[in-house]
Amino acid sequence: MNLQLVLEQLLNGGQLGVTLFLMAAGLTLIFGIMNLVNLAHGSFYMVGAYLAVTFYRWTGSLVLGVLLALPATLLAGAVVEVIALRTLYERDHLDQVLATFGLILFFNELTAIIWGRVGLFTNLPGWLSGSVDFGATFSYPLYRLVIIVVGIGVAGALWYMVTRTRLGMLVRAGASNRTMVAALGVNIRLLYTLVFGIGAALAGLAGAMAAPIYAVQPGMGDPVLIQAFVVIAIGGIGSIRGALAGALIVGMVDTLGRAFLKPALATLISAPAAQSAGPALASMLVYLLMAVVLVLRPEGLFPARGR
Amino acid sequence: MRKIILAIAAGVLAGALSASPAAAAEKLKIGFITTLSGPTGIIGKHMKDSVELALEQLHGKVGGLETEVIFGDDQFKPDVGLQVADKMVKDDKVQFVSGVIWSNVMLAVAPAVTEKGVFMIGTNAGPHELAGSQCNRLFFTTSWQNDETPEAMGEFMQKQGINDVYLMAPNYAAGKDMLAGFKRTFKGRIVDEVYTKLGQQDYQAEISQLRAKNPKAVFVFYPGAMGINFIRQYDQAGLHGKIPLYSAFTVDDTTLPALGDNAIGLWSAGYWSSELDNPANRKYVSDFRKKYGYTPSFYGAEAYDGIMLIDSAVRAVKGNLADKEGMIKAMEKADYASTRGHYTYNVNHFPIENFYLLRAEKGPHGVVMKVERTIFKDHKDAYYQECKMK
Amino acid sequence: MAEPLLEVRGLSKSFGALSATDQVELDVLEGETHAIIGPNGAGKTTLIGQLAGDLRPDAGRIRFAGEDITALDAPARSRRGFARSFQITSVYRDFTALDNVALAVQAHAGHSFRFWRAARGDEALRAPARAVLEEVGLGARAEVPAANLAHGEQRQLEIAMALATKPRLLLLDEPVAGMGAEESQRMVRFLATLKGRETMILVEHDMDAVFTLADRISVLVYGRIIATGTPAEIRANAEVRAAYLGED
Amino acid sequence: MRHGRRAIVFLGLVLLLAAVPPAAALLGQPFYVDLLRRVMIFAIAAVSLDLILGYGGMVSFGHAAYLGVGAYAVTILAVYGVHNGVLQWAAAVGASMLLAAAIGAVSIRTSGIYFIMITLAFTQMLYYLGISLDVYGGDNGMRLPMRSQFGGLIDLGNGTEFYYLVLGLLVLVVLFVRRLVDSRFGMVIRAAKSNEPRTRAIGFSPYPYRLAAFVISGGICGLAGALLINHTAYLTPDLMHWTRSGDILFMVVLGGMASTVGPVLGALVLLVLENALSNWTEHWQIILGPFLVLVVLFARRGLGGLLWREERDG
Repeated sequence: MNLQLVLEQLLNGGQLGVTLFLMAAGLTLIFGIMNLVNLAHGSFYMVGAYLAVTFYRWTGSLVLGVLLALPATLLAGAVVEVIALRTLYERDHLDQVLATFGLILFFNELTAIIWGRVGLFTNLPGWLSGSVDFGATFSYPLYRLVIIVVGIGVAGALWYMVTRTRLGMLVRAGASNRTMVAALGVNIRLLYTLVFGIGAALAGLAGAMAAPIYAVQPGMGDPVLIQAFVVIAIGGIGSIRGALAGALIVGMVDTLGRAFLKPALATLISAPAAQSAGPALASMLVYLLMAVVLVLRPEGLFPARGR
Repeated sequence: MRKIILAIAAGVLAGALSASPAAAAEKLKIGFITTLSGPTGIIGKHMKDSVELALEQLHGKVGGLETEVIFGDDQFKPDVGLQVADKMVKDDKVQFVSGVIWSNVMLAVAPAVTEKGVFMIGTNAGPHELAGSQCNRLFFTTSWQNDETPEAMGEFMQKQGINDVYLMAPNYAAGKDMLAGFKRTFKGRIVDEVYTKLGQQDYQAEISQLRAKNPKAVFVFYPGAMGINFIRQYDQAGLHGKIPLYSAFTVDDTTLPALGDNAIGLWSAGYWSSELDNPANRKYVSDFRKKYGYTPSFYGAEAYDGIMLIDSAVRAVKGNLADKEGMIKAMEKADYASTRGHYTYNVNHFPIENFYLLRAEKGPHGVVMKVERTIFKDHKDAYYQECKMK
Repeated sequence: MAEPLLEVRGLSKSFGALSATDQVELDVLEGETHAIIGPNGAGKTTLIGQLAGDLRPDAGRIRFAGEDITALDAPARSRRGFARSFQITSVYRDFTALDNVALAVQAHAGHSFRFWRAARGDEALRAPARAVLEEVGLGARAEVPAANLAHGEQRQLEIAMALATKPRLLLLDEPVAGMGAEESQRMVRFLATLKGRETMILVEHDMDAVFTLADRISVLVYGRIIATGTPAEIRANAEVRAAYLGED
Repeated sequence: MRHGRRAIVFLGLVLLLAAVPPAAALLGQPFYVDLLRRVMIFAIAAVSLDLILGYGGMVSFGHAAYLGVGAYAVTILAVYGVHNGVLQWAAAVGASMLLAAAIGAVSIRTSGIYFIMITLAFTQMLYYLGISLDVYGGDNGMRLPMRSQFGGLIDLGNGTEFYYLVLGLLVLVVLFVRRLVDSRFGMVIRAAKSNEPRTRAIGFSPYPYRLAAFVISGGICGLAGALLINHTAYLTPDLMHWTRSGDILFMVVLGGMASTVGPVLGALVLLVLENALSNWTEHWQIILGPFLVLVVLFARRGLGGLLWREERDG
């Protein structure tokens, strides 16, 4: 095992981490403020990806495609919030889980009807498609570096928004005391719709950036959703800081597990046994991690305060 | 609102339970099972379109009989496939069940159909159990046994004297079968054998490992969307053109539209190509393109052949559907115009057929799989001796 | 002087920088009615939480009937004779009044890993429950779902549930809170009938109720007990007057 | 007679289900025997979930795990030549209870959304374990070598006999769960759901009771798993897919929580609806999805709430 490979895998883990963070941030904001468990969050990832591809094809520019997909996903999120989810805030988690489970089925089928079941594929524009060389033997895909940079940028912007702006103040206040925010004369419904839209747009951004490297297909949001839930459960539901920490932990554990678990096991047990146990264990690893975290800290690593 | 929901639910329930199509007299009924919903639904679409094309060419009469084809969606789940097959056999009283993409679905469906005395005409999945220990007189397939395609690829790479090959496949039984088939004919050095999560989207971590090992060639089995993701990421990592990529069931006409130019120059193996030159295939491919506006895949060709095989059997017994022995005898002759050209059936009702080396190239109809050369002539699968039929 | 039934020493609990209870010292004697009063934010809720076993103290210890119970949780304390009412009425709203009390009886009638016999037909639970309901004056309301009882009746039901566990110490958290004048007088009269028979800790805002019922009063200000004494002593205490005058 | 109408609905339902095989034979539609047998098997799973969900307030988003373990237990024994049904089914129930004890011991310490997530996580782990168990088919799954044998007493290969066995077990399970929730034990878990601080204050530690309920529920669901594998005769890790847990959850809510009979109704409506819709259009999920949302939004007490609404407590 060489250092260069470890470094490359750490970058891979970081890239998965920021993607998961974009998903988890919206999920955890929506939970923290509106107390809503939104299984349909993965659908916005999917919608963002589809819209980015569609706009990319219209405009011929990937950047423009992604930038147009953001407000469009925000709008889609706002519409879903107003039509279906608004009435769910006061319901228990069970109702929310079921209703949003229904929405997943709806969105998956809707995209299948609009765009067909075949995956949509796009190519990266030339200037993004190469890889960056670090020294003679180490190179890394440029686009993945871009994803990491954008992800870090968005995390920073989100931090600034939550801690430094009026909207962020309302968001933080809303998370700990809803009636107080209402008492401030803020239009709470509008605030909720806005926060939901932003959460959806973050998921949409993750999907839009994933669009050129993965297959854009109905149901593509489901595995990401489950992982994002693992992230926020580990980080502490309702906490942005927890979402960031959880996303990086899950990104690293999953990537490094897939890369190094089998060779590591092979030094302990026989190679054929490692051959079969390695991949199985690697796919179970993040769930195992979550179970252990919740046993030791039932509210996650960074529990949100004030609730 | 409550009342409306209740009324709708009650209505649907009543409708579902009372819908009972009257049993038909001498009418041919074929149940066709494939995957129509979910991400892999595209393969089902290729098959369904091909079946409908075949029916159109036969003017709605398979074997000269009034024909009804009932399509069933297995949702890529064996238990759902079994349920659908049960319904076709017991409720719709079909004489033939056909289709089935996935080996796991096939292993559930085929025995349940044949034990009821109904024909099972597989048109894709060829798990080794059905070729060997669990072979059945009422089971025929128009495709192949799973291992044969990777065997062909392994044979070719062996002959080329390629060494230091890196193997990858999803971590499930078909993935392991494929690599096992490959290793049956390929005897060179294997650098590593890596299994990834089924349905995985991101292969960057595995590609990093692969690059670090610096193999001379890569062989993968990634069907459907997995393959599209893998190949594009392979390309983005800058490995396309540096380390040659060989595959089985990964680059085909269902994934080529998505892969586009990324696929050009990739090697694959298969029993069929839209470029295969024989009269039946020319007719099938051109009619298909005319009707649906896209290039058919081997999934479609198999399904089309399935209907044509049934047609030949029913014709041979002059529409007497009770004459099952007669139909078995007829099908064993494979006396119809197959899109792959003429072939024969082995004792286990799996085809003895050619396998070709295919290469993705750009042509007038977009990127298609060109036939480079024949790897196996009249190839038999590795399991037929285990088949103790009768 | 005999050993007190409840002995609290150096009990402290803080939330972040805020010290909710600070070195609380409290003795409750067998049979007495001991009131705890204090202005809002004095830490009464935190103190009750620590006494009942819902909150773990940062420091200090609690002895009950000669046993150190600091580490015990609420159910364990209940089994040793603690019973409580909540500041905000807490009953099983979907169950009838009788079901509510029968559950309290059941909790002290051995383990409940009994899977077969219908609990609602079990006279061993129902009879004592009915007796307690009669005692608190809810006999006629036994089959009414708790959610349909008037607010005052629900508070009575809570006390009935507490009594049904045959407690050695009753923790009453603002039993007349939110009641009209008439209801509240009825409740005070009822509590007076328990006086002497039950040992009670009464946390209350209503000074009339406190001075009517209490044998002794402790005053909690900023998390500390600043005075303990008979009602007369407390009335006369300058420090207490200052604390409350600041409030008024 | 508090539960009068519910009892009548249940009796009607049982009579209706009992009449299905002769009616299907008469109409020449034997498929409905299969469909309704599947419905009843899922109804058993849904009733078992109702015990902890409806009565115990534990939102398990991983109930499919026990369905899977029950099925795996039967199949694994069959692979090694043990076909005795009593033994197989006992193993299915036992293994499910053991697993439920392990999962429950950890999960019940958490609450709310964390409970939902941790039960989901455990089931995901089992799902991936199932996929990597090559010996038992891995992701491909495998055929059950032979249906459970009951020494000539009942032949599960005979659709009708198997059907009535499942019906009998369903009735037993419903009666058992009813009995259970009205017992002292049942009162404790219901009390803990209704008002946990109050329950602790009167002296109950809810944890062991909840755990016991969780284990019993897992055991019943394991039985459903044993039945399901005999029904499909095909083992697949898909039995433990998270959407399957969602389906069972929805059956309970659709039929009406904490009503024992409701989940039976929920299983019937959901599975029959699914069957009818998928026969009608390949895009059936676009109808089923909004249907789920509407039920949650507007029929909170489920179908049961509509049928015996006036009898709710309070």
